[in-house]
Amino acid sequence: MKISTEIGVWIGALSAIGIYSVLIKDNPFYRMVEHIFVGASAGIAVVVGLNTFNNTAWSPMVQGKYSLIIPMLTGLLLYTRYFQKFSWLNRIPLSFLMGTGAGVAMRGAVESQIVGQISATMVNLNKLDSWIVFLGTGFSLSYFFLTYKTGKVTGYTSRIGRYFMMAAFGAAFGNTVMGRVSAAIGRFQFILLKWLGL
Amino acid sequence: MFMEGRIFDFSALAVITGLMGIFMHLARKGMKVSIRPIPGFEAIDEAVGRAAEMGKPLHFTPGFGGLVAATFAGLEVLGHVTKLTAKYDVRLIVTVSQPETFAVTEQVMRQAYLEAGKPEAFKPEDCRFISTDQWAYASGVIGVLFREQVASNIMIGQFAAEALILAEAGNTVGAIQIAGTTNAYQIPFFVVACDYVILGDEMFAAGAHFAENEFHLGSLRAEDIVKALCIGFMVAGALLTTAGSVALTTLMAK
Amino acid sequence: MFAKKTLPTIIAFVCGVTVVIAYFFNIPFIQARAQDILKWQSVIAVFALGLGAVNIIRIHVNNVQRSQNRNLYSLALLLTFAITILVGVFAGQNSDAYKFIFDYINVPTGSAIFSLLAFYIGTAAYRAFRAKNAEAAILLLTGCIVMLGRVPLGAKILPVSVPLTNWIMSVLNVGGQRGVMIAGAIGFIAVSLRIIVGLERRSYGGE
Amino acid sequence: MDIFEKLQNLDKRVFYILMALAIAIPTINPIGLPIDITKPVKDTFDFVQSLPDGSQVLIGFDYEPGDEIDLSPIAEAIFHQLASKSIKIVALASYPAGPTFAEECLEVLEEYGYKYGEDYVNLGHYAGGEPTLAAFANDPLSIFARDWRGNDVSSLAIMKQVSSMKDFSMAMTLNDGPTGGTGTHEWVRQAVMAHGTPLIMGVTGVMAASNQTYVQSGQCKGILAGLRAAAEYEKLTGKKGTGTVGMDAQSIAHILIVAFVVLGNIGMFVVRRPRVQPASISASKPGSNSPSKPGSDPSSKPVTPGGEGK
Repeated sequence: MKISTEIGVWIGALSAIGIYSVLIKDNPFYRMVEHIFVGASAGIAVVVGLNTFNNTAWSPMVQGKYSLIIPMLTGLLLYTRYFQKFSWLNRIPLSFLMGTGAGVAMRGAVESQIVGQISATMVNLNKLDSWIVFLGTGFSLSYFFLTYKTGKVTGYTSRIGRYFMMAAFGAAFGNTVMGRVSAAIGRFQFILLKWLGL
Repeated sequence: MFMEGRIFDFSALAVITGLMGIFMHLARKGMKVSIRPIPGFEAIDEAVGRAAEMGKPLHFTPGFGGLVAATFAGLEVLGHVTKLTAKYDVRLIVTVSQPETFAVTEQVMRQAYLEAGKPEAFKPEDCRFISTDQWAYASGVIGVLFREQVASNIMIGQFAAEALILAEAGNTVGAIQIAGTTNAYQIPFFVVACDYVILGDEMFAAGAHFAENEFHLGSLRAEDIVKALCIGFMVAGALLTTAGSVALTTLMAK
Repeated sequence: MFAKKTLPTIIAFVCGVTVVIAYFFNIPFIQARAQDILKWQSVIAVFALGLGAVNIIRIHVNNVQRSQNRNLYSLALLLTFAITILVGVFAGQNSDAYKFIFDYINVPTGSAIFSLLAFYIGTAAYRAFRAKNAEAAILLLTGCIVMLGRVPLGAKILPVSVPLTNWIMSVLNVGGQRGVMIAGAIGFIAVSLRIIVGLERRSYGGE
Repeated sequence: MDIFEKLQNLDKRVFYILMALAIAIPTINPIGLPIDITKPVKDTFDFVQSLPDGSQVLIGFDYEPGDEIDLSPIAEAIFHQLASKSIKIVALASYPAGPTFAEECLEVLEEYGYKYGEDYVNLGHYAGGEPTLAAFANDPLSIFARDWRGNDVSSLAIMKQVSSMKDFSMAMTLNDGPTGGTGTHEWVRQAVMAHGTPLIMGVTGVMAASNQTYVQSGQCKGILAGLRAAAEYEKLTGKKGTGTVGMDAQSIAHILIVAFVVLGNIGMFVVRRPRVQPASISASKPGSNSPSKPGSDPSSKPVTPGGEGK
């Protein structure tokens, strides 16, 4: 056993232990680690934000793309919310962000999440597996009829749909355990091997 | 003029948005649209009632998302929850992760307290911005759940991997939990850890369910028709493919 | 009135419709404008990042003041926040000091919080995976089979779990996921449409 | 009877301790259980192998701290394979933390004599998610004027060969989900749908299930999920890394959870006690998950998600 002499490793290991301590119960140690972490992560976000601003907005503008001054001024309007009198101005950048975001999401959603998925379901129904995918999609979609009262037939289809969804949820759950355990393995490797040197 | 391979997609989008427009108009004109019960929404009364009985706060979070569709559904529910908690004098604590969302959330709460006739009940310190960082947000929310010993925990909006952390912490303090998200990766965790789950698309019915907003009701009816059309296309396409014809799949690839 | 209500609606509408048209139609003028809009939106989005910082400072300075400097937690938060920014701006992102904060505070703590899931996922499964009814039984079965089929030791204990896992993931799972995905996308389009045409009144913080 | 009731309502902390041991012991004393190669991993490997030597690929580091144990090993394993085919790599990130992970992973290229700016580049972080990626796909230089290391992007040799998404023989996203950064749906839309560039994904375990639909529909050419996929990929490329090390602890932890689920169910079937009213939920005692808690089972009515609709 050779305990690490690096101060950084000590800090990293103690932070991790502080976080794990919340599994037993909330305590001042956890609370302190939580606050330091929120502070550091917010600081990092600011630094990266400044860097991104410089690389993607300021430098190109200085190099000649003067039109970028418009989005920059619009972006600044986001901060008008702190001044009661002008706070309505922040609706301009928000509407820009939302409108663009909605448009981009909408145009792609049709293709990849609706048309693409439906045509992938139009398979040759000569195998049991194809039937399962086909029926599973149809039944689970029928569960999402929201404005029609559940009748006898739709009651059955939406129930079967729920069975299919539960199967999918179970699969996703089981498949995820892996990733979650890997995260813990990563931390334990850090604490046990890097810090304690076991 | 069309981009290659996108004719069908555009037509589909045009039909979908067109139907939505028509039905929003019809609903406005007085067409009756009723929606089926959504248990997760109905359980909200129970959650507020429990908090009132126990004299403990209720926690609500619209999730980790910025101003996206799921967040709006969450805020729609928040408006309703705020009015209820104001009515029963329950303390409501709201945590938010994204700055844009924070601004809107605060406004929604203020407005709801005003509508409930208790504008003075709104305490700015109970609408808390935590952090844009996913895990910092998660640790902050766990802190709130433990320290405030909440009686009920409602989480509706966009959630990522932090979903189960929040839900298990809520379960540990014994809160009754209602959760909803459209993120298919995270629904399983809510299903496993929470008492009531609003599954995916159901949460977009919030505006129609609580506010009976006619635009929402109208577009909800249009959504159902689109879903039926999707099923119709699937059946027709699969039957054609099985019969050896690729007509429909070719059409859809256009 | 125009500037407060109508203008934001027009902006959202123009931006949304332009990017949609540019995607489906081959019209060079519109495509160039859409490209501008996308670029501009990325610049505006950078500005939104700063809002978080402002909010954090407001909340925690307030906490410290109210407690008359006795709120050590908020004080520690503000201190780490300030140090990180100073280091990042003056020493640079490739400096050792900045890497120290990133590698030994941000990554280990974030990863530790994330890895709480390894513990929580187990207790959640233990509590909810009870075969009380058909749906719970299905959830339990697929969940446990996939858990076993994913790891070498599980494959030793229950060899059939490996082919079953592959079948569940590529066949049984697909239908349910696809149903959720398609329905979600339709709801999503409805909300996006309402945003673009200005019916989602809360979107820009409106009344 | 008492013991079965206890089995049903164990204190959560008992499980936490056992779980910690299940991970700690194999980490200190690895057992070395063998790993089999699964089909999705083999398919992905074969697809990457089929790319033209010397072409360019685009890699998105779309993950945050916490997921690096799942995704960084995947990135490194793929880089070994790409380097063996002299393929050039352009990296970019949609999360602020992404570029730092990219730097760490790109280090493996040094042993192949890769030169920065000629054979690989780390463009850094872009804000704004999908719309920005869409703009990048049309014109990469419009988004990045400077790279992560501060170089003028237009002066870099590697960037002279790419003027749109179409110039990449493959795009890959190392992705941990749709919030905050650019998710997999967004990559499918902007790379595959908009430009026809083949896409592969490295995802966290949780995302494998729902992204399988893209593989099935052919919109995604390959999917690598989590540490396990990294371990298999390392076996295929012959370069052992972090993926291989964690698999033992992984095995034991999974078995432990399944064992707990089984015990809980045995307890339930033996006891079969009548349900208590929901009001009996004890409010603060951790681990007091009485089976009576409303809806702790996923559902019981046809239209009642997650609860009993009480």
